[in-house]
This record gives sequence, C-alpha cells and structure tokens, in this order.
Amino acid sequence: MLNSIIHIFLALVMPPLLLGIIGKTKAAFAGRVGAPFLQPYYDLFRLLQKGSVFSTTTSWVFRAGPIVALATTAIAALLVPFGAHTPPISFDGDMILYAYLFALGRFFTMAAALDTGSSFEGMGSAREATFSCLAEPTLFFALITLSRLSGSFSLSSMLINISFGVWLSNGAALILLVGGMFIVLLAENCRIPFDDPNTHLELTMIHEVMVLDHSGPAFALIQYAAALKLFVLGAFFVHLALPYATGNAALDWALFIISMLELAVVIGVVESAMARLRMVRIPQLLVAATILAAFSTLLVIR
Amino acid sequence: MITLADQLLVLVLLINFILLGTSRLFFSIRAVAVQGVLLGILPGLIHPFSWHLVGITIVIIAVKGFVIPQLLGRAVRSAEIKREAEPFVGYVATLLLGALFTAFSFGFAGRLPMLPEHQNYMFVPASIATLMAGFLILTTRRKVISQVIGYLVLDNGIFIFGLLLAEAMPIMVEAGALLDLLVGTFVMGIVINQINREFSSLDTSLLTSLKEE
Amino acid sequence: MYFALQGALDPALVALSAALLIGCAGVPGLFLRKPGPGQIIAAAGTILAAFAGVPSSLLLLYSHTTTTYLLEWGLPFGPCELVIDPLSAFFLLPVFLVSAAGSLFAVGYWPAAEHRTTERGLTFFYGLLASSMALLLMARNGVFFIMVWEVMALSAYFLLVTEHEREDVRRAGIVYLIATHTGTAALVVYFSLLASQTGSFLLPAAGSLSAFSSTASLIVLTAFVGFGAKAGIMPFHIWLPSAHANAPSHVSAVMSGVMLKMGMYGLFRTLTYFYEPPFLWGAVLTVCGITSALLGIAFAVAQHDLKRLLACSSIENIGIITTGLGVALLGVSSHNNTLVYLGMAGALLHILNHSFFKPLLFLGSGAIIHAVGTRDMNLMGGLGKSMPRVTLLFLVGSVAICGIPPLNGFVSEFLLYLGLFRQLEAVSLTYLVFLAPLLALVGGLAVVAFTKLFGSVFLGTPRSTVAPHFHEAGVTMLLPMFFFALLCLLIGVAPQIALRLVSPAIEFIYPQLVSPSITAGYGDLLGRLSLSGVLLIAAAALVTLFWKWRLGKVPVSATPTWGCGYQRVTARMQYGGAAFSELAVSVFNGILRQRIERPTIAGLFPVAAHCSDQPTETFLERVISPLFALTGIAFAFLRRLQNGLMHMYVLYIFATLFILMLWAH
Amino acid sequence: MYAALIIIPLIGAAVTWLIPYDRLRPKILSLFTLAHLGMTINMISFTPPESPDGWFHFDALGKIVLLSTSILFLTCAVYSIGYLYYRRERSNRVMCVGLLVCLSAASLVTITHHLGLMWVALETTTISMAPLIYFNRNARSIEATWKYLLICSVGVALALLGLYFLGYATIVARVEPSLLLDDLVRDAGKLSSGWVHAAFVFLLVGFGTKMGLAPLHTWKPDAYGEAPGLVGALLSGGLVNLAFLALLRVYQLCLATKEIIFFQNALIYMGLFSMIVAAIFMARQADFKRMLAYSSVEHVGIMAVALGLGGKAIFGVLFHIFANGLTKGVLFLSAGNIHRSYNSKSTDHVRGALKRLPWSGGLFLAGFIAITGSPPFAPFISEFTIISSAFIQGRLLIGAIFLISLSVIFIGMALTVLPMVMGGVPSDSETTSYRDTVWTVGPPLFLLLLVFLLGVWIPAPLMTLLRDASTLLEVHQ
Repeated sequence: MLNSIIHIFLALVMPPLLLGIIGKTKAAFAGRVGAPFLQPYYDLFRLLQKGSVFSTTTSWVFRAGPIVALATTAIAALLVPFGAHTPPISFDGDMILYAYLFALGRFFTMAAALDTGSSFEGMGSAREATFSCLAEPTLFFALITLSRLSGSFSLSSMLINISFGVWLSNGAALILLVGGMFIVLLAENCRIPFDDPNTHLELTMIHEVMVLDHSGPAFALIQYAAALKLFVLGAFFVHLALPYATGNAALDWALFIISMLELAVVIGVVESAMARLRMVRIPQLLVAATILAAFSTLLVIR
Repeated sequence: MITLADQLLVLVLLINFILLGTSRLFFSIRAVAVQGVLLGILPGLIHPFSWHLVGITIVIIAVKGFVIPQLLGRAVRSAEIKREAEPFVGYVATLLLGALFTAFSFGFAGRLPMLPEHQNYMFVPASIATLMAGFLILTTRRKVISQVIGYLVLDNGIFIFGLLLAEAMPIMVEAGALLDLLVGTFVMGIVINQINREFSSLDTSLLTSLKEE
Repeated sequence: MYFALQGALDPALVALSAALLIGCAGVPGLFLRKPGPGQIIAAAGTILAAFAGVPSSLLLLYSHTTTTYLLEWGLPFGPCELVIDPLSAFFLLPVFLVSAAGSLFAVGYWPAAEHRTTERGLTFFYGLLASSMALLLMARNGVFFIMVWEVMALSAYFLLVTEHEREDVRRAGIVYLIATHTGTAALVVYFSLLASQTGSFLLPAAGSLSAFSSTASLIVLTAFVGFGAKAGIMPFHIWLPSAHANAPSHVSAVMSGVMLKMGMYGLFRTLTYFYEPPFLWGAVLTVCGITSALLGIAFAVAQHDLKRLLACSSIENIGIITTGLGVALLGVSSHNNTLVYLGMAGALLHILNHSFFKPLLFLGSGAIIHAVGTRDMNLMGGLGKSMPRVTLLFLVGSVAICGIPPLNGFVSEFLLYLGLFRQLEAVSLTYLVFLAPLLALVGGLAVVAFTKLFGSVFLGTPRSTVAPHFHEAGVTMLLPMFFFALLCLLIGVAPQIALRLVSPAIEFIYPQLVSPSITAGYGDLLGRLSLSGVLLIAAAALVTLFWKWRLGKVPVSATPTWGCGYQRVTARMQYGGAAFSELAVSVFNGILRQRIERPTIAGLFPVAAHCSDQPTETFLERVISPLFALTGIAFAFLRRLQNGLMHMYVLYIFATLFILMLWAH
Repeated sequence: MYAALIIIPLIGAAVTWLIPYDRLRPKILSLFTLAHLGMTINMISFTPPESPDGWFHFDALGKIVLLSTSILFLTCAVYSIGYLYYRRERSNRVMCVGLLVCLSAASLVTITHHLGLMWVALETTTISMAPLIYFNRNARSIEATWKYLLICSVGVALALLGLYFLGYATIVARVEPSLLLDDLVRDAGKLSSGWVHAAFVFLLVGFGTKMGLAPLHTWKPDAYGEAPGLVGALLSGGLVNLAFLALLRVYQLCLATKEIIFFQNALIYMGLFSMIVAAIFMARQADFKRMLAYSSVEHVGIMAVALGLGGKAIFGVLFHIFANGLTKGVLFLSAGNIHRSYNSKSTDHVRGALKRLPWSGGLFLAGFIAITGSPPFAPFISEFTIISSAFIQGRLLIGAIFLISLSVIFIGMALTVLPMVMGGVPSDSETTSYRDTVWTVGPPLFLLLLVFLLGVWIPAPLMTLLRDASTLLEVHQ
C-alpha cells in the first residue's frame, strides 16, 4: 500500500525534474550556468496560469489531444515498477496494455495536430506516426526477451527479475537489449538525435511541432505528459541498465531515484555530444534498434 | 456371275481414280453417272431375279445415272464453269493418296469376318475405298459441284456395302439409299441454285465469310 | 418445401424463421408501385428478425444444445439437415446484427425517392444476401450449402453492380464474379471429395475424419482455396478492395462485416472434421494470415480512396483472424491447450469485433460520401465541424480497429498476444512468439492508416469545394452507427462478457480443453484489463475536469492557426492524406509499387507542376491480368481452326473417323 | 396412339401449308404443338404397350427426350407469334411447315426402337431444319445452310454405314438379321467384335456430327449464328437431344456387348475435347449468337463425358437433357429479342441491354447464370451430379479438366455477356421498332421459371421417370 502511494507520488512529482537535470547537464557541457533544476516546474505553473488560444479551425478533437495523452501516460506509469517495487496494477499480459497505451496517446496527439490544419503540424504527425510504428517491434522484442528471462508475463515481475545474476548469465542478450531500448527511449521521447526539443525550426521537429498550436493549460498538460512519458520509459530502461536491488524497501526507492537521475544525466550527455540526424537516417537507426532487440531475443530463445 | 460382279466393282474403283484425277467438271459428272449405272446393275448380278429387284435397279439407274447428272450439269452450265481450277491438293498427290487409301481399305477389309458366300467378293474393300475416295474429293476440291460429286461418291461407297444386306433387310437398304438420293438431288440441287444466285459462282472459297477472326 | 418439425417452438426454430423473414423482407417492395414503403417494410422486417434472432442465437450459444431440422427437398442428394450448433450460433450473431443495422441505414442513405430505379433490386438482393448467409450457417448438406453459398455470392454481385453505369463498378463486379466463381468451383471439388470420404453429402461430424490421407490434404486445400477466396486471405484477395469500395456503403458493411466471415466459418467448420491435423496446415494458415495482415495494412496506408482503405484493412483483420486460427491449429498439433484456447478465443473474438467496428466505419464512410459526394480523401477535410456526431462515432471505430484500449479491438489482439507470449514456456514451437512483433508492426501501421483517414477526412479545413452542402447524417443513419460504437465500447470495457460469448464455440470445436477453470482464469485476467480500461477513462475524466477548471480561470481567445510566420495560409497547404502516408509508404514501396509522378523543378521560376502517387493492385495488375492477356493471345491463335473452309471441316470428320478406327482395332 | 404423335404435327403441317394468311399461321402452329404436348403428356402418363412387331416402344429415355422437345417446340411456337410479327416482310409458310414436319420426325425418333427407322427420322429432322436456317435469305445464311447440310449429311451417311455394319454383323453371326434394338441387345453376345467395333465408331462419328461433338461441330456456330433465334433454340435444345438419344440407343447396345469400356473412353475423350474447344472459342467471342453455339458444343461435351463416366452421372446427364434444352431456349429466345432490338449481334454494338430491354436483358443475364451451372437453376443440379460423380469415382484428372474448362468458359461468357447487359446504351446504336411484348418475353420467361423450379424441386413423377431411364443405362455385369 505504502509502496503504491510512493509510486504514485513519484510519478506525479518527479518527471519534470529529469528535464531540469537534462537541461543542466547540457548547459554544463556548453559551459553555461543554465536554468535551475526546478525550471520545468516553474514553466508548468506559469503555463497553467496563462490564458489559452484556440485556432478557429480546430474542433473538440484538438482539445481531446492533451487530455488523452496525459491520461494514457498516467495509466502506463501505474504499470511500470519503480525500482524493486511492484506497481499498483500488475497482471499477466499487462505489458501489451503498456505498449498499446502509448499508441492511444499518440493517436490523439496526432489527431489534434492534424486538426489545426497547419502543414507543419501535419508534417510532425506524419513523422511521429512512421517512426513510432517502426519503434513498435523493438519494444515487443524487448518484452519477449524479458518475459523469457523471467518466465513471467507481467511487466513488473519481468523487469524486477533483472539482476546482476541475470546479467552474468545472459550478458550478451541484455547488452543488445539495452542498446536497442536506449534508441527507442530517445526516439519515443523525441530527444536528440531524433528530434531537438529546443530548436525552433519547425521543419526539423517531430513532437514539438505537433503541439505548436497548444497554449496555456493545454500546453502545460502536454509538457507534463511528455516528461511523464520520459519518466515511465526511463524507469523501464533503468531496470535493464542499472538493476541494483537491495532487500530494503526504502533503500530501493532511493536507488531508483538516483538511477533515474543518472539516466537523465546520460541523456543530457548524449544530447550534448551528438547532433540531430537527418530525417532520412532516422528510420535506419530505428530498424537497427529492432535488429539489436531481435538478436537478443534469438539469443535467449534458442 | 461372281467374276462379273467383281469386274464391275473394279470398274467402280477405276472411276474413283478418274474422278480423283480429272479437273473437267462435265467429265467428272458423267463419270459419276456411269458409276451410278454400274451400281444399279450390281444387285441384279448377286441376287436371284425378282420384280422387286427390277424395280430397285430401274429406280437407282434412273436417279443416279440420269436425274442427278442432269441437275448438276444444268448448274454447271448456268454458272459457266468448265474445270476445277486450283484444287487445295494437286491431282497427282490426290491420286497417290487415293491409291494409298484403296490399299488400306483392302487391308482393313481383310481383317473383318465375312460370310463364306461373300468371302471372295470384293464388296467390302470396294465400298470402303469408294467411301474414302469420296472423302478425298470432298477435302481436296474447291468447287461446290465437286463437293457434291464427292458426297455422291461417298454415298455410292455406302450403297455398295448396302448391297450385301439387300436381301436380309431390303426395306432398310432402300430407305437409306433413297433418302440419301433425296438429299443428293433435291436439297443439294436447290441449295446449289441458291448459291448460284447469291454468288453467281460455285466456288466454295467464296463461302468462307463465317469464321473466327 | 415443408419442415418436419421436431418439438415445439424453440430458439433454433425462431432463428430459422428469422433468417427466412429477412429473405422475404425485400419481396413486398417489388410489387408496390409507390417507391418508399417497400424499403420501410424491408427495414422493419429485418430489424424484427434481428430482435428475434439475436436472443435465440445467444440462447443456443449458452445452452450448448444442437438442434437439427430435416428439410424435405426434391433433390437427389440425400437428406438435407439444418443444424444450429454453438459454432453456427456464434456466427449467426453478426449476420442478424449487421444486416438489421444496414437495412435501417439504407433508409436514409439510399432513399427510394431518389433512387427509384435501383432501390427495389437493392432492397431485395440485400435481404436475399443476409438470409442466404444465415441459412448457410445452418446448412449441413453439402449441396444445399453450395446452393445458398452461390445465392449469397450472386446476390452480393447484384448488390455490387447497383450503379452499373459506372465503368469501375462494372470492372469491380466482373473481377468479383470471376473470383467468387473460381472459389465455388473449388468448393464443388471440396464437397465431392468429402462425399467420397463419408459416402453422403452430409457434412461429417466434428473429429470424425483422419487427417493422414492424401484425400484429406486435398480436401483442406480445396477448402482453403474456396473459403479463402471468399474471406479474402492473400493471395485470394484480388477482388476485395475494388468490390468493397464500389458497392453501396451499407452493402460494403455487410460484405466486409459478415460475408468475409462466411469464408472463415467454412475454414473453421472444415478444420473441425479432422483429428490430429498435421503441422503443415497450421503453418500454412499462420503464414498466409500474417502476410495478409502485414500487406493488407500496408496497402491500406497507401490508399487515397476512403472505402478502399477500409477494404484493405479488412484484408488485414482477416489476416489477424487467420493467424489466430493457424496458431490454434498448431497448438492442436503440438497438444498445447493454452495456445489452442487463446488462439481460438482471439480469432473468434476478433471475428465478432471486426463485424462491429468495420460496419461502423463503412456506414460512417457512407454518411461521409452521402454528404461530400466523393471517395477521394485528398478532396475532403474539415468535416468534423459540420458533422460532429459522425466524427465521434467514426473516431470510436478508428480507435477500435487499431486495436487500441479501451475498445474491443484491443481485447482480441490481447488474447492473441498472450497466446504467443505463452509459447515461451511451451516445449515446442517457441519461435511462434516472433509473430508478436509482427503483429505489433501491423498495429503501428494501422494507427498510421487510420490517423491518416481520420485526419484527412474530418480534421483541418475543407480542401476543396466538391460538395458545398456538408450536412450531419440523419437519425436513421446515425442510429446504427451509434449502436455499433456502443458494442465496441461495451466489449472494450467488459471483455469478460466477450469471453463468455466465444467459450461455448471453442468448447464445441475442442470439447477436451475448455474447463471452467481455464475460462474463469482468463475471465479474471480480462477483469483486470477492464479495470485498467475503466481507470483510463476515469483518468481522462479527471484530467478533463482539471483542465476545464483551469480554463475557467484563464482568458480564452480564438485566432487562426499560426502559420509559423507565413501569412497567406490556404486550405490546400494542409498535410493531405497522400503527404501524411508518404513517409510510411516509402518504407514499403517495394511491395506497394505506387505509380509515382514527381515533376523535376528546374530554373529560377518553375512552371506549375503536378505531382501524384497512385497505389496499385500489385498482385492483380502484375500477375493476374498478364496471365489473362497471355491466355487470350493463345486462344486467338487456336481459333484459326475455325477458318470457314468447308474442306477443312470435312477433313476434321475424316481424321476423327480414322483415329477412332485405328484406336478401335 | 403411336401414330397420333406423328400424325398430329403432319396434319398441322398440311393445314399451315394450305392457309394463305401469314398472321394466322403461327397461331395454328401453336395450337398443333399444344395438342402434341398434350398428346405427349397423355402418352407418358398412360404408356401404350409396345407394338407387336417391336418397332415402336415408348420407353423412359424416349419419354424424357420427347417431353423436353415438345415443351420447347410449344414455347418456340408461341414465341413465333410475337417474333414473326416483326418479320412480316417475308412469308412464314416454309418456317411453320418446317417446324411441324420436324416435330413429327422428332416424335418418331423418340418412340421407335428400330434403329433404321430412327435413322430415317433423324435425317428428316436434319433436312426439315435446312430451310429454316435459310430463313433470312442472305449470303451469310445460305453459306450457313450449305455447311450445315453438307456436313450433317456426311455425318448421317456415316451413321447409315454404321447401321449397315451392325446389320451385317447379325448376318455374319447367323442370328435373325434385324436392326431392332431389342433383338440386337438380345443377340449382342454373339455378334463378332470386329464389325461391332466398326459399327460403333461410325455411329459415334455420325450421330456425333449431328450432335455437334468437337471436332465434328464445325457447322454449329454458322448455323446457330445465322438462323433466327427460335430456330437456334430448337437446334440446340431439341435436335441435339434427339441425336443424343440416338447415341443413348447405341450406348444401350454397347452395354449388352463387351465393348462398353472402349465406347465410354471414346465418349469421355471427345466430350472433354469438346469442352476445351468450347472454352477456347468462347473467350472474347464477338458474336453473342456464335457464343451460344459454342456453349451448346460445351454442353454436348458435358453430356458425352457424363455418359462415359456412367454410374450416378447417368442420372445427371438425363436431367441435363431437360436442364440444357430449356435453358438454351431461354438464352436463344432472349438473344433473338436483343438481336431484333439492336439489329446487330456483335457485342461491340450491343451494350446496356438491361436499360434498353429490361425483360430480355434480364432473361439473357439469368440464362447466362443458369447455363454456367449456378444454383438455384436446373443445370446446377445436373452438372454438380456429374462433376461430383467424377470425383467420387476417383477420376480426379477428368474431374479437374472438366471443372477447369467450365471455369474458363464461365469467365469467357461473363466477359462477353456482362458488358452486353450492363452499363448504358451507346448513343450511336440504331433504334428499331422492336419492343418487349408479352409474346416475345412470355415464352422465355416461362422457360426460365421452369428451369428455376427444376433447380430447387424435382417433381416426383419426373424423378421416377429419370430413375427408370437411368436403370436402362446402368452397367449390369
């Protein structure tokens, strides 16, 4: 019970912090002081205060976009275990639900973008659609591998199961998997090298360009949903990459938070070190990720 | 008597070859007429005398020997055609084929069981040979008249065979023979005249508008 | 024909008479001079039949009874049994539901007043189609089966060519007719071979035939060709897109929602005959299924024609169903009950689901076409504002068909996924699990296809002025769609009910493996699923409330869409359907083979240029048509034999005589 | 009794020959055909005993063929009332007389058991049809008549030789020389195989020519294509069945001798060949009447194959005599109407018949669906019986070829028929005086209803008739 409360609390509170850390890291690399860690929180609150502008071409679909996006991500957050703790919801096959919840969110985000009738937002949603559909198989290969390793069919047990012991026995498979999932993590959250949240050249953007016309509270919801998505996928990834677990509950929570922060730093480093890829390269990278994941699955199944 | 019948049959076969070889239409019409007369005589030679027989003989000689040649002759005259120009197969080739088929028919007839009293007649081979000669004419000639002649020859071949049954089932044979003659004379005569009117020629090459493109 | 009734009035009899009632519903209209009443009568009769038929089929489904009627007929093919067993009852549900909804829709969509010439035939053949399908499910005599099968196929043809003044409709009709007739030919062989096995034309009982004989494989092959051609499994799908696109929309709804399922029914029925099926059968089904799913949805992504897109997605869904069936069959061969159960449940449930959301979408497209007057999505857009209700219902359908929670499409795919994942603990055929990522890819492409459809039809601003009179659909058109949307949502949030629907059918097919414990176990699992679905809705509501609260506090204003600095934005600058899918299609262009025209822009001031990419029917245009052309040439050559020359004809006779003589002696 | 069947039409012929009114003749024709049909039904229900000399015997086979033929004749006679009204420009005396003579000869074919007499009657039907084919009096029709007459006469002559062979076989075997079917069947065991073989070959070729088995079918497309619609209907629905009956008699004889296997194989090969030929010639056929002619070739092939297969297929083929005859009636009569209305039988000109002639076009479409063996029409029953018995007998290859050629034929016909009836009427098609009337549409409609009825329900009496007939043709070892 307590764990569930902590789980929900973390999911509610922590996501923007990751963005802050990423920003800080990049600033550090650029030799700037950078915005404070809590800047994303300020942004969210300011946006919530702001008035909102709706395009005359939009209909209720446009308004539904942010709502569904946030709701789906929130439910997904309830499925992923944070640290060694079982999540509030867990049942056989919940990983499939996990995968498809994001699809639902994506559907509405894209619909909302198309509803504005702006060519840029249409462009963004087209890219989002294609790339995410290419990222889909990778996630499933990962799930298969994990399920095979853990011998279970629920997200929580298959993620918590990963430990150094497993690493020792199936190192090769897991390394491949970590590689693949990191690419997916970046792609799904529209980070560099796939997308640059900070640029404002609309032609190059994917996710950011889809939400160009959202403003005020709606935009706050979107920002928060994006952060939450990063958080949820990150939690998934952390289980693979940094499977620390001590028997102690409190310690595990601490470990989880720390490793999430580490992840944020790593993302920041990658973003600082790399440049955006050309659009045509992105599908190739995603297919590469799929191949990595597929190989890992082969390794564990044979 | 037997020998006489056989000699007549040999004549019939010869006439087949003449028909295969000649190109002059009047000549071939006369040849068919002669063949008809010979066939008319044949029954008298192999069967005992009876008025019935006389009747048959007269009818056949009359029709095969005079009526049909008259009709054909008139058709030819009205169409002003003298000879069978360019047949589909040359005359020499036709003759050779005819010889081949005659030989074949003798061989074929040898393999069929015969009544002892017919054993040493050459009715069966003669009839089959004549039949094939008719087929040959039908398949190699271009003019309507020649094709009618071919049909008549084919018919004669069948008639020759019929002679073997003439006493066993007379009505049958006569009915068959007469019906064929009916077709040969009236219907074909009428059709030939119609064709003549439509095309003012008796060349079947003109009768080829109905086909698959 | 009179029925030798056994027993008093029972659900089976009700279902039977309901089926016959649908068939007769269209008849009065033929004799009424005044147009209109006939259509109303037909709709009323069909709906009445549905009200009678659906409950009775449900009753038959739950009370695992099998009722047999003996139809006295004057044909020399043995007794003609009409049987309703759980499998038939299960397939009867969509028949009644969809036909009733369609007939109601027709009243608004194809009003007799406007279509005086065509309405009568349409109504009549519509009823004939529906009732023949219902009877088909009851037929147990092979010959009777083929008869109703062919009546179904032909009435579908006549419905399809309702607007036969249009060239493309005629072409679609001919392609359909040839395809279905070839399928029927295969079925003739199928039933003859069955008769050679069993000695009568009655269909054999479940598990009564051995699968290890050459005849058995031949039977299954012919069944696969015959029924697969009707179901639209690749490579027998050639007729499907054009046919479904060119039929009137409520007919497309029935064809796609129900008629395809008749093919699946045939496959299910066939596979029940045999015990111990060899691995090959399941493997072939699985491969064809997943191929159809992938290619079908890939084709769908590329389409510009609204209804063609839907038709291609039908191929995809049939592919998913076939995959489920094949997987289940592999489970039977490998004695893996979990796989059998989950595969069967997934396939059957997806059949039901597809017969809910596909009609919904087709009826929706009917409403759209009725309003806009074109099927080209590149000319639509912005309908969301003029027809909000249709938009909402269509959105439900699109989400459902993408297999996204919390709607019904997800449930069936969930079961299938679960079955595949469970293979990880199986002793053999572990590699089946690799189907899961493929299915995921299919799901992703489905999202692309339907965001494209939904976006380019309903969202943004109108791209052209093809039809100035956008108008919301009438109530007779909205009601059926609403009904289907409701069903989608119901099964989505309460999947346990759906499981209780399919379990009896599975139990009938494989009695040994449905134990209450299994059903209960998965019911519990689906209970969790529905819980999370409810949570999702609750969360959405919560966020909405929060947002409304914020909006209440802050100023709200409306301006045109921000053109990113560009001032003169026009409607044609929006991302159209073609542009939207261009990136995704480019990945699959190897198969899709679009006809792409790209102008080369040259010079400082390039002239106006046109750019287009047209999806093509790869298989039809690259394989079938050339084959036909080749045959035509060969035949044209052979036709010279009839050259009009008399002596040749006589020669033929002579040759025949000669050959026969030689042969005789 | 037997005489009546022959005499009634002959009287009719005399009457129609004598009266001078063109308008009146078709009605008289219809009256006499009606009387003939009544007589036929009466004789089927109360069959007279076999005539003492054994020449006349009205057995089940004869009943089936005569019934279907008589129905078809009546329908065509009624149709001629409407049809000839549109052909007032020329006298219809020859046509009406020819029809009645043909009918009387046809009755003779069906009731006699004397092969010689049957041959005479068959030849008479051939001759009596010749002037009807020439009805249109133009170059094409004279050519068609010429080909029809010469080829059929050659065929019939060959059949005569075959009969002579049979007769001679009886003489050689020293049994009572006769051509009565019953005697021949009785003495069949004694006949020498050489002659019998030869006889069967000649009879097969002879009657096959009359029937139109490929490659002896060459006269068919020309004759059917040039003859008026109702003559085509009678040729393909009536005379074909008569020739087939003759073949059935030969088949009965074969059953008695030991030659049946050879004869069956010959039938199967020729039948399959006919179907293939039909398939080849139907594809892209530009003349819809010729297409119907090839369809007739196809169905003759089906009958031959079925007869060769034996077993349950026999029932199928006997039923096919009805199904094919009546359906061909529908097709040819409606095709005649379409021909009248467009004044062209080229599929390039005939478009949108459903728009221009809703009834005739619909009938033509329905006839197409029926003749290609789709339920719920009668041909489906027969064709399905035949195909399934092929597969049940385990003769997969024959069944496969049969089915494939059926499918090809369906495709070919569909590609010809559907464009004809569907779509809109081309603006440049010439307008004619023809309109659908009760007299021109009623008869084919009646036939179609009959075909449909037989497709869903075979009446008990007909069923018993078919069963009796098929017992006559079963192999009894």
